[in-house]
Amino acid sequence: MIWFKPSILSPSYADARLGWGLAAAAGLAAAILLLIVLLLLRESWPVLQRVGGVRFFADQGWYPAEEMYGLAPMLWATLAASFGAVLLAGPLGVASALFCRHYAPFSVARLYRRMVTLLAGIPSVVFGFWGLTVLVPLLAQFQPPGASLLTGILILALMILPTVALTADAALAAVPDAYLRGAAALGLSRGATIAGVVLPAARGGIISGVLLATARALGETMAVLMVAGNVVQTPTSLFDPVRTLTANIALEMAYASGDHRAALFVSGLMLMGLVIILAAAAWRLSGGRLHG
Amino acid sequence: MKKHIVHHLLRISAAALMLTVTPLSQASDQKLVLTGSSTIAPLAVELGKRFEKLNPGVRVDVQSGGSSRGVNDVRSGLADIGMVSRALKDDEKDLKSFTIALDGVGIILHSGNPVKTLTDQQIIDIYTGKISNWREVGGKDGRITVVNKAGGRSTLELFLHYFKLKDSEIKAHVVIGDNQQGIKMVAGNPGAVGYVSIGAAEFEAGNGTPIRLLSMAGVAASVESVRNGSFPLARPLNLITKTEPVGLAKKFIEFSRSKEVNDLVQAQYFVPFVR
Amino acid sequence: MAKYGLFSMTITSNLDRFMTLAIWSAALLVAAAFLWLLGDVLWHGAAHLSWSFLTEAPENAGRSGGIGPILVSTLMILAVAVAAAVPLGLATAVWLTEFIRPGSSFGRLVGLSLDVLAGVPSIVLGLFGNAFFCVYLGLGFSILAGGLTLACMVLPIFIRTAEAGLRAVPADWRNGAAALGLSRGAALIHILLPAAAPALAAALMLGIGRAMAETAALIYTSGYVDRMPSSLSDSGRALAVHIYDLSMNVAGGDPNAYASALVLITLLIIINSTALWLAENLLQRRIVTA
Amino acid sequence: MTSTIDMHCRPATGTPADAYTLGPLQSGPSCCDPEPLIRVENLSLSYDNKPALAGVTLDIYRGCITALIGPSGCGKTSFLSSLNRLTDLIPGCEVEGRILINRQDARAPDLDVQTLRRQVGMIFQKPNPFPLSIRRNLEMPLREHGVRNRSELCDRLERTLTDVGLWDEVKDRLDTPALALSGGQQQRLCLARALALEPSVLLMDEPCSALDPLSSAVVEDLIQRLRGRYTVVIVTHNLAQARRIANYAGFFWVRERAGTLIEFGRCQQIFEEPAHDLTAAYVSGARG
Repeated sequence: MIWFKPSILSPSYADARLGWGLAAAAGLAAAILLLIVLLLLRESWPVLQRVGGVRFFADQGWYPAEEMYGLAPMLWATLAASFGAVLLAGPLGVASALFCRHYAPFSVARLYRRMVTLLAGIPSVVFGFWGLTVLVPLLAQFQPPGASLLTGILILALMILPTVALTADAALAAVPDAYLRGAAALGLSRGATIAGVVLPAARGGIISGVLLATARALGETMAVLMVAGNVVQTPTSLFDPVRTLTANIALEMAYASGDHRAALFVSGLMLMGLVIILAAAAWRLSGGRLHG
Repeated sequence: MKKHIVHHLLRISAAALMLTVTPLSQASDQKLVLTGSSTIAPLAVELGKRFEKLNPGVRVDVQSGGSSRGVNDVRSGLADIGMVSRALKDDEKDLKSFTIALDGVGIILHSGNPVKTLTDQQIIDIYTGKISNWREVGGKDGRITVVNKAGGRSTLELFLHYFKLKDSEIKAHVVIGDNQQGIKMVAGNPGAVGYVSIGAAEFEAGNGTPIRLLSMAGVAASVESVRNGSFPLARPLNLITKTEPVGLAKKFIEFSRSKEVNDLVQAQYFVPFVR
Repeated sequence: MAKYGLFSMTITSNLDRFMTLAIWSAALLVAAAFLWLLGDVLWHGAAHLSWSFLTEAPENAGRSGGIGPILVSTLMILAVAVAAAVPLGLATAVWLTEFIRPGSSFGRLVGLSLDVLAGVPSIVLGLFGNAFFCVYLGLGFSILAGGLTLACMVLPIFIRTAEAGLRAVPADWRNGAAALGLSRGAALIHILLPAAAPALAAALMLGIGRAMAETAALIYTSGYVDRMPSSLSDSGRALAVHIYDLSMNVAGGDPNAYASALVLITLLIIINSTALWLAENLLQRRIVTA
Repeated sequence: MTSTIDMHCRPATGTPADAYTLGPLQSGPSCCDPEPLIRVENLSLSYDNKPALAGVTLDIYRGCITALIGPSGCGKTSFLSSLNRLTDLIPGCEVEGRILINRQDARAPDLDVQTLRRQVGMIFQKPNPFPLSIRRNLEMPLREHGVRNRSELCDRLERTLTDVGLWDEVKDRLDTPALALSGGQQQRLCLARALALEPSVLLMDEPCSALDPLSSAVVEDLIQRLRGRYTVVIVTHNLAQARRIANYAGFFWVRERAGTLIEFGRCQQIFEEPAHDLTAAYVSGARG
């Protein structure tokens, strides 16, 4: 009596084949990153070999034509702009999400969510354009030159705000209703419920959203290029114009050749390093992933 | 060996991809690729369009970048013609260059700024940070915002060359990439000074943008003074080729230097080339 | 006792009042910034918008004429990006959720590299796309190269969102399918993917939104040519690149830059709404999550 | 003859199943084949190296209803899942021991689990109809198992829905979503879905516990009627129900942090003359 016939045609074998196919796809998706890193290394190798890695941190200033390759000021500018933006967009984004989930009337929340989604889709060029024609002149009246770390932070904050708000919104939505009912049954007020129950429960999702937003801020190019002033210097105040690593690549790549070009690829490598550090931090913090 | 197989596979699949998406009709077409200076690119696009109209079956693809890219791409054969918005440097003399238009670089201020002229020395002092208040050059009390161009731009090289400065000596407050960013920056900041393409500045000033061109060494900055050669800070806009141009490239370069495209050159606020 | 209760109630309501105030003002601040930005674009852009603007070719370096070919190029670039990213992304997401054991080291490696890829600055992706697709694979400046570069950018976003959607499908259905002796493939096709469809559509839209707004990755890959593309191997200027060029490089390009920005935003709204509508109506007809 | 029909002690259709139903407590093998269909020998199971089930040995007889009782967390569901290898799906789950179904090793690595699961159906505690129409819920698994013939599909659809008493209730809305049905209807649909594949064994994991008393009674009646045609293994917390429907009963209890089988035997014996003190205490309601 044959009951379970093992057969080449059986669904289990088809499943195994499907599994291999999918694993291959996943491997391919993962290989893209490897390809990018290898390519950056290949392109920046000549200058790394010739002047060494240390000079990119130690050189005073960035004058590739005069063989000075100091990237440190731009690294600091990148970090300052990103973290400033996160500092601003983080609380605002979480507040927007709380507004949608717990404060606004249903119809307003719906509208508000659509608005935030839309904000997420606005191209960085438009943000930059608006910043350049509206925000920079406004600030220039008080604190010339206007184009500065501050404008960069403001524009970046506006750009990453939807990322924070949408991920936080999703995290808040994932908080089981039972928690809310439980808190209500204990007679907790709305504020106390949010502070004591909702936010702690949604913490993981919110943190990963903030980290994702940080990555976007680090990587943003065009908008920052248009509003931050692009002067290579270590920022000492909010009103100093700064140049970020990404803006550096975008400004000069088309005009660069030889060691200058290779040095710009080193900027790219440095950015990759930042992103990898960030991803590793996310991995640690949220025990898994950057995305919800 | 294995690596080679992978390379081949990748290339073959790319080729297959191209075959499936390229209509057969294009096989007979002639294509001209131009890359280089973002200043020339908009003009080259317009030149290309008219050239295509006059020569059915020909396609002119323009890719923007920078002058150095034009030089590199022509050398490597990626482009048939390079666009370079400056005279060729000494180490580029192996290339053939053909001027199609002229452009001047002028100093611009916000139109609310009462300063009428600046001497060359004053400009040098402002750009090197020795003068930091408009009061010192006869203007109102207020900080000077120095707008400089980012490394590699022909305009920057021309500016540095004319004032005999080094990029590292300039103490800039804002660094910009393209012309329009400079104009917007100066228009939005009453204390700013910058240098941009004269044609663009003249156009913007004429359309109500609050900027003003300064005369240099006593010569008014205008398209006219560039045309008659009296303006000191002028540059040629060149098309370059690796070797003496032949065939389609030659035809296009001759077309670009001819009188019949003067209107296109002027529409981009450049000065047409006069033989 | 009563007094104490009253006392504590006052404290709570003060905290509550403060939080309410803070959250409402934050929400209003965000809305105000958004309306300011959108209002600015609308105010400057609406005047130049017309049917002919959408269909005509740009003239005089984009100062006059329309954006017809640029719209077509943009859509073609998006189509390539979607066609490349969706199958690969879906396969990877399915593999990550349904086929590996949690904690498998290969799975973690893939996950980590996707997270890093999601953070790769678009300008770096542009450099990569130029060097790999345009030069190494010989695709040149083309819509294909631009689309594939965008696919790399969209892929991690799509995978992670799709993954979350698939994970949200109740395990009951997986067990039910397995208990009926269904293969994993069958369970995926008939139950899991349809059930996750709204999430997948949302993932796709997120990806398209990012791709459509992209400038830096496209300048060096799909290029600058504003002619109507006749095939995927043509260079084609994307809308965001057009806006950038008009505002930064073309004197007098601002009005059309505004109008183009308005078109881009409108397109995004349309795509967003369509996706929502699809998720809510069409797919719900087959799938009902009671 | 190697057809699965052999598995049933009576033909699937024909005489009403009720004819073979014995009264409560009169459990006897009169309808059942004395030969065990499933032999479990020394089965142990662990999750992430934490034992959940230790050393279970028992026989399940063909055509009979076997009830597994015991408090929560004593491994009854794990035991059930190991019979159709649903445990394969749980990461970190390790199974040891022997499971023979119809003299074949159900744990053989080269076994086609999909065919096994088709032969050994399962009903879950929470009704889990797929988010499809009622019709597709039944047809989709059949199609996947190679039943493509239109008329055969319709035939089985009607037959199994009639079997579970759902036909009259849903025949006019076969294309409406299954999730719109009530809980009891959903559970009966799940039963129909399992029956449509013509399994030999049905595993039921507290099939009535998520239902209201009325629906629960309907499902229980259905299970009664399966006796003879199918070999049923049912996990239940409802002792009265076990007593009403089962021929055999097994009592599970946690010992040294792992669930284990304390006593197995005729239903009547377990409930009326338990050999073990723990069993006696549990069935009398004193413990558990």
